[in-house]
Amino acid sequence: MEQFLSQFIGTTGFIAMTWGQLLMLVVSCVLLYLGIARGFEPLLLVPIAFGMLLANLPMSGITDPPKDNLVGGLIYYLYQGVKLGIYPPLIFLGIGAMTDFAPLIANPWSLLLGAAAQLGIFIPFIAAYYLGFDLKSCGSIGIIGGADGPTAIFVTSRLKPELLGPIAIAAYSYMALVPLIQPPIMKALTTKKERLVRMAQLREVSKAERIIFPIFVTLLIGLLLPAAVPLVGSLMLGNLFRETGVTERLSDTAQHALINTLTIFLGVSVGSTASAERFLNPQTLEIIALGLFAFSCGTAGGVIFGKIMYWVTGGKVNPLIGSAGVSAVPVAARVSQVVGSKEDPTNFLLMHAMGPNVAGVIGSAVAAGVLLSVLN
Amino acid sequence: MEQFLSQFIGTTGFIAMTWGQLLMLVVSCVLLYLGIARGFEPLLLVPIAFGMLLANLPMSGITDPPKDNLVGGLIYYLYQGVKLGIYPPLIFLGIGAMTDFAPLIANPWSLLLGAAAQLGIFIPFIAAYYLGFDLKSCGSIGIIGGADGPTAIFVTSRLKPELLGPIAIAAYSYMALVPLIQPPIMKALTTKKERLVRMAQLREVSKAERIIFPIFVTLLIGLLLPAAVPLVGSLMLGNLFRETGVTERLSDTAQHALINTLTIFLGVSVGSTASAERFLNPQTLEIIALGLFAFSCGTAGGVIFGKIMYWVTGGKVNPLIGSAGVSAVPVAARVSQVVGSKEDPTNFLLMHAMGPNVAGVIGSAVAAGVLLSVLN
Amino acid sequence: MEQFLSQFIGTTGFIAMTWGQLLMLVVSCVLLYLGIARGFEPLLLVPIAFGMLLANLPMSGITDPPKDNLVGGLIYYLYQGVKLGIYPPLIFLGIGAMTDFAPLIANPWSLLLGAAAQLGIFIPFIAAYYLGFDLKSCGSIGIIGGADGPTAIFVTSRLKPELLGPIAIAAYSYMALVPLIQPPIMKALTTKKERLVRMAQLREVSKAERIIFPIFVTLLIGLLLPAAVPLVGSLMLGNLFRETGVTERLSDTAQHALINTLTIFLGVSVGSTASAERFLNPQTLEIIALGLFAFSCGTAGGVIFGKIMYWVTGGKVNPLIGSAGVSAVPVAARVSQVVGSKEDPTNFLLMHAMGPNVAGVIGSAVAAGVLLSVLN
Amino acid sequence: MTNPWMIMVVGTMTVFIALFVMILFLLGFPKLFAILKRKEHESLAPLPQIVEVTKRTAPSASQIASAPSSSLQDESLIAVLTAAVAAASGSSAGSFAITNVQQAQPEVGGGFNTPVWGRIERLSRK
Amino acid sequence: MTNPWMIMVVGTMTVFIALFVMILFLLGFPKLFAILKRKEHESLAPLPQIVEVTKRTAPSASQIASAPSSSLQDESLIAVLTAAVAAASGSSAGSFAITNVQQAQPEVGGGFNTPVWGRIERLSRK
Amino acid sequence: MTNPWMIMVVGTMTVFIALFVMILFLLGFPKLFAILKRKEHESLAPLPQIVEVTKRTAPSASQIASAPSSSLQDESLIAVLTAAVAAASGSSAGSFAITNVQQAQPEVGGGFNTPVWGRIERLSRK
Ligand code: NA
Ligand code: NA
Ligand code: NA
Repeated sequence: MEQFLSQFIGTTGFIAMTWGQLLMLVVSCVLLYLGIARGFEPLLLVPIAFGMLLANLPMSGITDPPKDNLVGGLIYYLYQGVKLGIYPPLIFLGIGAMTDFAPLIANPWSLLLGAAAQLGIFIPFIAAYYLGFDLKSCGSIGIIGGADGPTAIFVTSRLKPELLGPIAIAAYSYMALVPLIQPPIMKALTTKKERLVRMAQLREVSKAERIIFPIFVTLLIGLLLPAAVPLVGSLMLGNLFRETGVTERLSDTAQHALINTLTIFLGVSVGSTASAERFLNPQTLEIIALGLFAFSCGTAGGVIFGKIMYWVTGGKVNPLIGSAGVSAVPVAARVSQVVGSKEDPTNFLLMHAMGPNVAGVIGSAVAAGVLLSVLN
Repeated sequence: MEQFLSQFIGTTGFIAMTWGQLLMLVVSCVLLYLGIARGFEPLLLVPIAFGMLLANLPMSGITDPPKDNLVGGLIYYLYQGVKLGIYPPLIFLGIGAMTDFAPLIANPWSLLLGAAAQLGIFIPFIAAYYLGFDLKSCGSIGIIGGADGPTAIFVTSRLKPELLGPIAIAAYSYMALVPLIQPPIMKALTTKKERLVRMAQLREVSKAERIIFPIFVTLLIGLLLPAAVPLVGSLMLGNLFRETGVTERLSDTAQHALINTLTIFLGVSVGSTASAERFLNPQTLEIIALGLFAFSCGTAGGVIFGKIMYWVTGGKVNPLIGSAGVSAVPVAARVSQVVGSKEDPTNFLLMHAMGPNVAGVIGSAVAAGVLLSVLN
Repeated sequence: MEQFLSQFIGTTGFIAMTWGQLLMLVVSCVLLYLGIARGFEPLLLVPIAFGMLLANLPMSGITDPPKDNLVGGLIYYLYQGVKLGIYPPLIFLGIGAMTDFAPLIANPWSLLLGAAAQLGIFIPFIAAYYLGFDLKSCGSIGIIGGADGPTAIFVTSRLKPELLGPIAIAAYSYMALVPLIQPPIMKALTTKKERLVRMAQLREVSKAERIIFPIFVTLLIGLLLPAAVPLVGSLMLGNLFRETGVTERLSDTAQHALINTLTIFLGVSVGSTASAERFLNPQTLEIIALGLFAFSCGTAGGVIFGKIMYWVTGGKVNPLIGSAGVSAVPVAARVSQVVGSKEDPTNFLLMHAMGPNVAGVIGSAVAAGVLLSVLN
Repeated sequence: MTNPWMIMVVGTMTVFIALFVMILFLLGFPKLFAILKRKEHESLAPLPQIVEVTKRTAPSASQIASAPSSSLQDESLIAVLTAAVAAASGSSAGSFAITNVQQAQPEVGGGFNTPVWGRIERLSRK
Repeated sequence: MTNPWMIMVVGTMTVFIALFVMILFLLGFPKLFAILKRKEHESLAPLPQIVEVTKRTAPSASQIASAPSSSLQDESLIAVLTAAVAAASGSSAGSFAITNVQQAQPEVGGGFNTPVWGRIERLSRK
Repeated sequence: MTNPWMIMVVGTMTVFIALFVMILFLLGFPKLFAILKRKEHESLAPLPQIVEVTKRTAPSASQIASAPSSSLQDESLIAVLTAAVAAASGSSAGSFAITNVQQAQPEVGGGFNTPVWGRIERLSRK
């Protein structure tokens, strides 16, 4: 009986657990807390944190690959959709079906703000290089600054899958923290006069323009930067479903059943890559720090370019909308609104900030294409 | 810098693009126009055309198979569901859940019209043979006359996957063109007296009959023609979900989330097979011409058999409902109604035409089974 | 022509059909009748029976694996999700999103009833051993007593896939028959006085408790019994989506589109394993008998433990709620209510029975973990 | 088969034969269901009483909706499975299956009060 | 490319170039669509009559909603596919495609009464 | 383990042990949450003011709903991640992690005005 008891305890996970795994279980519980109680991007952070929790329960075999004639674990199979680059573009399909590009079509110049905010990708890329990361890791770290979950996961899964855990967690956490990260930078870089600028009302956008836009963007980006096609093409196909008026069925499924299912699968799989041995090393610390640096650079890039547009247009552009160029749709646009309304509660910047905001999604996808084509 | 610029331009798709690809991009834009602005089967034609567009953007790699330790492109993976014959039967599951077979149960003789319209498969089969196509291509071309997207794609993916692009495009385009193709043939083959026939009201169909019908059809067709089981079985399982009254959940998902998701995947994958090198050759021209011929033969077959039934029944059957036997549900049935109501605006043929219309789906699936078992 | 006709008939399934297949077709029609007309767990039994029907149509090839350069049949591919253990946990995700654990949190002691009812797994396990089954088969047979479809299928697919057909059919059929199987046992084992016990109202459960519960259960079971992680973890992740209040989108998809789609795939695949050669042998008979024995043991175990709790608490627990510990949610809980209300129509046991009822799901998953870790 | 005309003839004939057989069955549907309907009416007769029992538990009546409304044929599942398997595995085939199903019916009796598993177990012990 | 500064410059430039080209096109959108709108108005002129025909079949009008409302350009699909393929497979490329589409339009005429396939077949017989 | 009785005993015991441990924890739930609730009330005190600020931007208030309502603990994520990683990679394990989290809290202060990344970067530069 004694022998049996010791044998029984041996089959439990308690004995096999390492300190690292215990620590990771604590981290995943904290992430769950932040996702649920504090509302940090819960749709992604809850599955990611739960995947992390499952992957760090010792001996469950839930992430094991198939071996001999034993089948693999559940998350091993779910993870294939990340590894093969299937989930992120299909999630982009749903995001496209949920995105309204009209503010961008109405004010094309806001694309420049979406471009400028991509400094949040390339400056940390350089920084990571001088901290000793190899180029592929640098690309994966830089893409955090794109402030776009699926893009970050897509690029990392192709360049440096080992880093998926920390990069996804950093990306989604900082997206949730955008209301904390951006305001001080925005205030530091702008004058009160600039923050008080009121912008002209946007023109109306016709249905035909909304339909042509995704086709045209796919053609343009597809020809300029072939490596961006999976992301941009999917985003635009989803948007086309949304705008045609005759494919509502497809748009509806893309933005509900399909994106929700894949979000669960993606979140759990990505979270599961954050096993103790992979996650708990000094690199992760650096990645988390660089991720925050990336968001700050992106914000600064957008705001500074916003100031340039302020000067060029003779004060018609409020530089606060520049920070929305980091994407993190729609949180970053709301931050522009909040910061602007602190100076003047009757100034509504939200719609003007949506232009750079969605431009940032396209900008990051283009930057992702550059990184993939150059580093792969 | 000069060197860099030339290098940069070299990585864009502009240089790599062939005239064929440019042409295909134009074709895909035209198809998008027809799908969106003209409402040509947009649920399929929009994804197909977009898949075509994506596949013809040079160097995007979105249709590339995996190579060495590089993963494949998105559409390569989506395409596996076509290649393995998974999407079409599952789409049929959804179609079955959306189809009401009551008009057929109420008037079983309309099955003969659904059978006669399959001449639209077998006559073009012969025609293709004498134009020099090999037998498998003939089968794939003939199946266009089935006027049933999933059936055509299923058969072609098993007999001649190289032809998927033109055959799917032809099938869906002509299905959208049915209101143009059929009326002149219908009028040419019928007399005014025939077109004025009013048909007796259909009897009511009990719930039990609706439930037994799909089980019975599966058994019968399954035993007569085993190769038709994937298509007929799936169609009937979907219909069973619809009719039991206790599996609404399954019926609902089959006709929404499931069919919409797979329609997107199927459309994009099938469209992607229409690459310039495959699509732009004289065969495609012949296939498109033969497809139109097929639809015309099917219409004529149905109408002529309708005339036979008119004679046999002493004028109780309006031959105009015969053309609905080509399937193309429910457009072909509407055409019968429209043509009939031109002679007599108070004559309602729609419900009577729905019988041959859904019979045509079964008929094509049976014909598909014959072609698969004989040619594979 | 004569030769042709004989050749034609040779390609039909009529000739190839064995008596076994004919018998299986009859059985599948009976199962369809029971599922549809009698409402026996129709959501599972209809797909299972239809899968059985399709698999027993001779020569359809719908369950054939790929061979040379021929692709496999539809159900072969759908079956991979069973074989690789993917469907059952994901179905549990949906079940978790549909389950309210509050009655269990309010009355934790009901977990003991859920534990006691697992005798329905281990006693038939022994019985099967002495009937000559090998240990893996014994485990698969015992798990029928868990009264939990996905658990039974998950365990059997890993221990003894050959038995999937009879075990799934037995599990789902007896779950539907619970209102017939349990009452006589419940009455035989309890006195009238016991059946008349009224239980104190349950306390309210706060939102925080509902959120912590799934996380805590995953950690506890995950550490105690790693092999139960795929089932328990998925169940609890689904429940977490339900309770957070910020992941409604994910909960909604998990309990509709996702679970419905996978239920169709699972049902058809599992049904297809019931081919004549596999299903029609004396073992199946024994399995069906043992399955009924298992349900009876589980019921008895729960009721007897309920009696113990009745004695220990001095008559505060109505032993009738013990039978709900077999799971078979929510049918078994309803049976407790019905049997109780026969003695006293004003006694409402339903909510009290829901505690052991959902505890039974956790208990079976734990038992499944034991069997998998010990026998695999 | 490599002659296209042959394929055409076979194909067209198969379609017509298959759909014609379907017609024959469908023409029989109305009569078949008229008979079934009559039978159903008869077998449904004893139901009301049980429904009444369920109704008395008024407050949760809606929740108990899935309880079986008639127990007369509820054993048929087990009976049929048993019979089918017995038929196939035993030496005497076909006819035994059907006989047994018929045999099982009269034994049923009270439904709720006659445990089904008693009989099944007896069969398996054999 | 292994120089990180080079990558940064290329990357930033590419993003700006791509998005700037997009701006140029988008700035042209309002004018482009103003022209398209005018054209649309013209081409829509003959429609009402056909709509009326459909309306006369009043009771099932809603069900017939998907019937095409204009037949003037409905042949464009076949014309374009034909042209595209012809262009690519024939010796004379590019320009032929576009010419042919233009050529096809006037031939159309009555829409409903002029079978499209006649022309297509003629082309394929060539 | 190949002795079926042994498996039965182990299995039954495991189920009972697992579910019994669960009971013990669940019995502690009401007390645990009573404590948590009190704490929550305290930490929620400063909230109203910030909510008011948000409310003043009236027209788009509903759209800004997802803005964080309290900044007091918003840095906890970074703090915990940092601590966890530092704990594991540094030589001094376990205890350091927890100490550090405690250490981080008082530094927070103004929330919106004290950039979190300052501290993080300092840590990573080390
Ligand atoms: Na971005
Ligand atoms: Na057809
Ligand atoms: Na159970």
